[in-house]
Amino acid sequence: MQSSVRTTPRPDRLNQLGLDGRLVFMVLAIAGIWILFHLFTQGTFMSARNLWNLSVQTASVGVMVSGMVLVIVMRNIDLSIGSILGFTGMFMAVMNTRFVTSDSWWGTLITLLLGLLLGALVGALQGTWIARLAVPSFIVTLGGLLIFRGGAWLLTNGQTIAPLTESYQVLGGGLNGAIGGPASWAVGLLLMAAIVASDLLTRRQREKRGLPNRTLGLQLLFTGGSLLVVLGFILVMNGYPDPRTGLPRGMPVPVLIMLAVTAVMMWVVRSTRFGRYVYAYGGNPEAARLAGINTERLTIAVFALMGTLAALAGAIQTARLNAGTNSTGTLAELSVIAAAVIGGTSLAGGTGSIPGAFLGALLMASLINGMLLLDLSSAWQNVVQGLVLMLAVTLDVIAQKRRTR
Amino acid sequence: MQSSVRTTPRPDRLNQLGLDGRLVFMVLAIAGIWILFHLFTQGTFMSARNLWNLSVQTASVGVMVSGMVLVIVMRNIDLSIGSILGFTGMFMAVMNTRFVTSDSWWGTLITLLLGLLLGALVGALQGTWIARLAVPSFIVTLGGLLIFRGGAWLLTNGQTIAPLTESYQVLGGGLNGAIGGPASWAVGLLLMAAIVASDLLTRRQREKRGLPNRTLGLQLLFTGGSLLVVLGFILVMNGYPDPRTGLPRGMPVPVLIMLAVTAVMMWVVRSTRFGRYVYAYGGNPEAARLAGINTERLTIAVFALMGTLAALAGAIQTARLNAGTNSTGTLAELSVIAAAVIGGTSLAGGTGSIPGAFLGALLMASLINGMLLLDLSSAWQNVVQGLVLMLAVTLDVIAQKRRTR
Amino acid sequence: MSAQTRPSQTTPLIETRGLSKAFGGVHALEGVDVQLYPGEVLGLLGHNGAGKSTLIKMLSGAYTADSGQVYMNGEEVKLSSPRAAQNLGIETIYQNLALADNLDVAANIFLGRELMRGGRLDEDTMELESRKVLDRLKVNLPDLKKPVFNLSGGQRQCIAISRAIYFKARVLIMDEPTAALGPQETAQVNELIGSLKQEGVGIFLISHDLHDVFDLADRVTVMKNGRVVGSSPTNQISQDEVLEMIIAGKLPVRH
Amino acid sequence: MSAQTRPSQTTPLIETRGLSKAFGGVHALEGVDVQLYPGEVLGLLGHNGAGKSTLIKMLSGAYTADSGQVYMNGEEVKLSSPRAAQNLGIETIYQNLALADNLDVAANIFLGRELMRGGRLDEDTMELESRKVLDRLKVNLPDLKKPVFNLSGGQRQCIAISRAIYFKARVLIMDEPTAALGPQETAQVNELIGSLKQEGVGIFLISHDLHDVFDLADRVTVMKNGRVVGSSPTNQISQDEVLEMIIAGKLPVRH
Amino acid sequence: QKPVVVGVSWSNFQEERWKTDEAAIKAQLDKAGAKYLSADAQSSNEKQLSDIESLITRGATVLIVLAQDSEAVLPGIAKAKAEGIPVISYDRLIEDPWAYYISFDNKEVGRLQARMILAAKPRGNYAFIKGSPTDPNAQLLYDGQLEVLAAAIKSGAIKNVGNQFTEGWKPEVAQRNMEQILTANGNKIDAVVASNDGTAGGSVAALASVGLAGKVPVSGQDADKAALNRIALGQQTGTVWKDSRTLGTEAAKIAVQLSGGMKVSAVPGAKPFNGGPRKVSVSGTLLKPVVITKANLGTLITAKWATKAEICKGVTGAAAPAACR
Ligand SMILES: Nc1ncnc2c1ncn2[C@@H]1O[C@H](COP(=O)(O)OP(=O)(O)OP(=O)(O)O)[C@@H](O)[C@H]1O
Ligand SMILES: Nc1ncnc2c1ncn2[C@@H]1O[C@H](COP(=O)(O)OP(=O)(O)OP(=O)(O)O)[C@@H](O)[C@H]1O
Ligand SMILES: O[C@@H]1[C@@H](O)[C@H](O)OC[C@H]1O
Ligand SMILES: [Mg+2]
Ligand SMILES: [Mg+2]
Repeated sequence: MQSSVRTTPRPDRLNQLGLDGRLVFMVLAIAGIWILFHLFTQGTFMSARNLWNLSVQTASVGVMVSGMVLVIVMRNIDLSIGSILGFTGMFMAVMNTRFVTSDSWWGTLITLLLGLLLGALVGALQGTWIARLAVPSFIVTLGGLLIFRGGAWLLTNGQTIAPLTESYQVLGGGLNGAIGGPASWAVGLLLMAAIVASDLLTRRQREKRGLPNRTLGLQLLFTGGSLLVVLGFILVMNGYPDPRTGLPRGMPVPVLIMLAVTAVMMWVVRSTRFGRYVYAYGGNPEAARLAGINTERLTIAVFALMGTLAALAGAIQTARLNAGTNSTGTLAELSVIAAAVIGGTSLAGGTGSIPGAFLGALLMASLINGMLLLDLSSAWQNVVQGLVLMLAVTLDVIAQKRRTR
Repeated sequence: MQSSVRTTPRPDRLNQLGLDGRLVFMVLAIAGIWILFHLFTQGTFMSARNLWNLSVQTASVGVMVSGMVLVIVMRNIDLSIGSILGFTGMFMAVMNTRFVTSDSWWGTLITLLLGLLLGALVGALQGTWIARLAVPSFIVTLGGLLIFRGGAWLLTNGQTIAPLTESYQVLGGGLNGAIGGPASWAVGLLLMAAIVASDLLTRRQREKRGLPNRTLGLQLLFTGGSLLVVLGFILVMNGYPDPRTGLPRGMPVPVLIMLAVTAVMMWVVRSTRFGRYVYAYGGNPEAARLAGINTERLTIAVFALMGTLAALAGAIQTARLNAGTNSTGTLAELSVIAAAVIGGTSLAGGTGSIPGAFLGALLMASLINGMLLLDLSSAWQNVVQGLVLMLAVTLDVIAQKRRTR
Repeated sequence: MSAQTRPSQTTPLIETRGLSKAFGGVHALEGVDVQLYPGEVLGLLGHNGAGKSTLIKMLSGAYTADSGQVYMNGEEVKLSSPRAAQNLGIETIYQNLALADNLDVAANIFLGRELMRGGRLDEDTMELESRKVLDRLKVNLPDLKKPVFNLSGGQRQCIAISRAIYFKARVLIMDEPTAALGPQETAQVNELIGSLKQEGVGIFLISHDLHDVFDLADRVTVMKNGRVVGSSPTNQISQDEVLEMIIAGKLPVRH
Repeated sequence: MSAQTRPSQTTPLIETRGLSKAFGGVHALEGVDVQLYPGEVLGLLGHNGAGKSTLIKMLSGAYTADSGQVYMNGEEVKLSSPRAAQNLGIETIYQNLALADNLDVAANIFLGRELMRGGRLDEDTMELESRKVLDRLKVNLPDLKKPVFNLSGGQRQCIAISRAIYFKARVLIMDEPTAALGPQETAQVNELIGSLKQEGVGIFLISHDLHDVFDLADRVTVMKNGRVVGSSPTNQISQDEVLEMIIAGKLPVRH
Repeated sequence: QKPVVVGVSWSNFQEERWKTDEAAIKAQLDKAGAKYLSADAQSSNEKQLSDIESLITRGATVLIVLAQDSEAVLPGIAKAKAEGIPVISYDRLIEDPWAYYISFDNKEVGRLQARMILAAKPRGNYAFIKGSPTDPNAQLLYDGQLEVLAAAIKSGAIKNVGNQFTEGWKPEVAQRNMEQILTANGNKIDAVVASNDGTAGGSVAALASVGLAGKVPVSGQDADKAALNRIALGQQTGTVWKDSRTLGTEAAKIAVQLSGGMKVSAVPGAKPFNGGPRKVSVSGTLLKPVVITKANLGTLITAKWATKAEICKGVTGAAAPAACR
């Protein structure tokens, strides 16, 4: 008995168009904030230079937030990431200045890989504790927060480690940390080709199976829109010249890393069993277990991933500061969790989206960046930031309620 | 068909004795930590003086943690309490030095009441936002964190407000902030009388209704035990003399406040509809709503209560420091949430106990207190604190699993 | 056979007119009219997803209607919240039971309407009273002081039933009350329905067991895809005809 | 009538010996012996809280036994996890359905055994296959891409059933599979049970509907308070006798 | 000529002195007709870097940087340098010749703190209430303190019986740490070297609770008003006054000059300085910090740093310092 329940086109036009209403809303919120800041700063906010800076400022949280989405979706929390960031960052700084001191790409690579490994290990350790002993992740990672913060201090007795090698600094997006104009174009064109190819492929496949496709006009709109976003991004990144040479800087390396991480994580969530299981566990841990999923291994993997991403952020931060300091990453956990929650991740588990969280990170970073451009005292900045945050999410919640009413 | 399922005495002897296994375990953990510290510090840790200090050091978190239990049980979180503490504390300091400057008990009372009112208001405001607009409490209170931290600074443009009146300082448990030996005995004896009376009453009532009672021996053990704890506490508090007079200091006022708050909150949870509804909501929000409970009002009330307790802690902190500073209370939310979780409150909502959380606060405070006596460097303090925290909770989890297996 | 077969001079205890409700694009209910008379058991039938639970959630104040009205004894009432419905004497056993898993049996039965004594919750009386009402259902429950989380499906259902019958209702809504119950427990519930009916309580009974429905109900109303197909007194229609209504969504053609 | 009435030369497909399980102080199961033969439908009956669900959760790997063994085709097996049971060909429909509410219908049906294509989840095929298996149950489900959270009780149950029958099982455990189903959907499931039986699948059927059990089962086993009261082929016992076993917990005395 | 826009990157605004620094800078810039921009890093290295970027974006023609971490701030300085924007390292040394250094030497502040306590209590048990473990200046201060006390410690005249960092420079943390040091030593603490006035306030509160306030010398720095009042009340020995108005005014003046294209070495009064850990030679102006004790509280009133009412609140009796009579 196929359905004969009457269904009308949902009042939610967006969904009908195959768009996630929440994401659209977030993009609108960010656009609104950008425009307001642009007006208030007499055009400084949306200058190529500021957007370039903004993108670098988003990188560290942007790299970690997708991991946090998985952690929270699984009804866990990771409070230790700020400390892991600091600890692994300090470790890499020490490696870079004392052990693998070669100023070459492979020197940096070795240091980076060792750092990521350390992050993965530390994360896996915490994950094992959480999964095997069933101790709340809040406690284990609170312990981790304390231990690794202490550890970051002990590594060098509190001393700041600087300077780092030129090649390592590239990771941070400093003066030499961008890939330049031509390479940026290359990346951009590649990306655009990939978008077109994948959209075509999907259409063909669905057609072959007799599944419905978007109308041609809509498809063109979509594909075109995506291409435009990429194009705009490249133009902005190339719009900011290197002050020494006057040549375009192009994409900063940390931003490339962030985008790559986000893309991979989106793919993981959408297209792999691992991603599916994370959400299933979040929706109903017992159901996941009964479905034969190895929930322990899943938890460990997610925390290991989180640790790796924290270490990656640690590499970016130390490279950006050109120094390992024992305070690096303090309170990063809060920013990252906040970005995830703003992006629609529910602390109750089961829901959360990678692009949403990415936009959440961008929103927070935009707020802070824009606020700095305004001539507000930091106390007022706090107040305004708090208000805008509450307002943005409140509007989102209200819009969402409308959509599903 | 009354049950004929075979039930054996549960392997959990504690429960059989009418004791909460989790609490017993926490008491044991704290005792273990105390003994270790006592040995390592050559007897300093358990001196009357240090325990007196420890009790005062526990007060601020101890006052807030019971409110946080209710917040978390209701599947919410309150990140703003540190800022509310700072904001209301600064407000009271300003009141005390500029407006109600009379150095008298009523001057302090007025200031305190206004401060508590402010806390309640601010909390209720956040609660209303959360309940009415269904915005996640994480976001609303993160906004509150930023706003009230900014507010605390703006109140005095960042200036430290000091000194406060003598009568106000009493709230902080300083040199004049304890009630003295005789009064302590009076409080203690009153308490002991209350324990005996309530135990007798309960027995009689249950007997009248034909409900089972503890055996007489067990009852004596229990009542006796409670009396001994009270007695010991009074003896310790009176064991620390005032350096000027050599007379016993007796109970510090902030500790009295903390104990009173804890007692009242225990009663609220056990014996009032409000408390019952908080837990019902935590167990199943939809069920609570369907049972006719006004869940919006409930949420608002819980956040108002939390705000009031944060303000109370603000009064204690400023009085103790004899100054209102703009940094007071920074990161207090973390300590309070941690204490609640260590005490068995689940972030998933629905479970949490007031005495457990109180013990959680005591455990954390004991750790820090003891490590400072050992003069550990702060990096090692972090590491040890993290490890002990993880260990204590892990053992607890394992013990609990045993009990219910 | 008409959709309305009751003597028109009696005012219905409860009556809905044109109730509609959509979730996103799904029209769960469209223009639903039902009537329930005092002392009547109305069997509400329909395929899975027909809209039965949605309908009764509107009567219990759990959902608000997109459009349409509800009348009690001829007067329009606003069922804006579960409490409002309770105050009008409407008690409901929900299909998903709606229990607070972390609370014990007695706390669940009295949830929202706790007994107080001397300014505090009267746990003892609530426990004793819970035992009494559970005994009426002859359910096997070793310990009333344990959280209901781990109880068996049938045990949980008995608690939900006890919740609703403990408080004297004028209208009792039962959404598949015996789905998880054993034969003996089911018999007890059926008996109970009979005695409540005697007391003049109006009962909505949703059930998939046509047999039971024909035993207990005075009248049946059949729904399909969010609409009422038709109603008929049980003594004027056969089980097969009802089945046809459920499946085909049409009033049976009398030969 | 003996507790064991099958020809003893056939090895049971699955057999338990002395299974026991206690929760805290509650002995949910005590020394339970049951057998299931290939192509047999075994009705598992008992009052609420008798231990039926606990027993089958042990067979599905969800719980581990305190003591006792399980044999498949005469060999002892360790059912240490749900995956282990699945690998042995045991599929289960749980009483509480065990769905991930946030996932859509297709994702739930294939949970833990997703189809892949070119290194990625093959959503399209899973959706098409889901539609097919759901159609066998004739269930009304407008949209397979919506999370199952808001579906009606019966719709959810159908998903749980589809999960279990999609993957070819040697042993199928059904814990009150039709409790929330409408008459038509129930008929479909019953038909399905018949055809699986033909294919040699052994089926545990827990149900409170004696009528259905007698229609479908070859044999019934009755439990009370965690123990097996007795077993009998359905053609050698009457419904009233079974009812007596359930209530009194004794084998009926033959006159 | 293009307008002068001075961007100031503050490390934080938690201690009350920075408000005074800011006022002084602003006032001087107003006089010169230059524009003032600012950003507050809230004690975060990461944020300071973003702050510097945004100040540059906002069109700063010269930067004043109060470094949170003198090493981790270097990439920000490099950015400014690449854009040709001059930088002043304010209060805390930044070892980059591009930056002009103007400060009260932090190590020197530490030395002064130790000397003031050493003068009050040449022997006995010393407690050290250090600054934030994540603020490198805390370590510099401690180094300076130890340098002065090294001889006495070696000879055994002075015993270091407890030294604790103060998380976030928070007074309440200092108070708890002091309580524990007192307990651990059975009150046998003869002197407290506190690294700033906030932590001194916490230490005094702890001492007060065992009746030792006023009996044990306590140092400080910043000349916070609450601290000055404590000094007048006899509860704190002294503080190191870094007249941040002079510092601010001077920095603002130099900023305007640098913005006009002046070389760092050409700044009037510039002296080479290479006293940093890396011994990098930079041009700079070093101002003299002033030790304030009960004896010279009056200078602060004359200097209009604080009013008599603020300093002398609640001060009565014979012990009252001259400034309050
Ligand atoms: N909250 C909701 N959001 C979205 N759709 C819903 C919601 N509640 C119900 N529906 C849909 O509305 C329709 C009617 O559901 P309802 O629960 O009323 O059915 P029912 O007749 O009670 O079915 P069953 O016999 O299976 O219990 C179904 O298609 C269901 O999926
Ligand atoms: N996880 C558990 N913890 C504690 N007690 C449990 C647990 N699971 C089941 N029980 C208890 O064990 C007994 C058997 O429960 P079980 O669910 O097996 O009954 P059942 O026969 O399936 O009942 P129903 O017909 O109501 O589904 C009941 O008394 C139940 O309360
Ligand atoms: O002036 C002090 C400053 O030098 C230090 O870095 O931070 C704390 C302040 O009190
Ligand atoms: Mg239903
Ligand atoms: Mg069951």
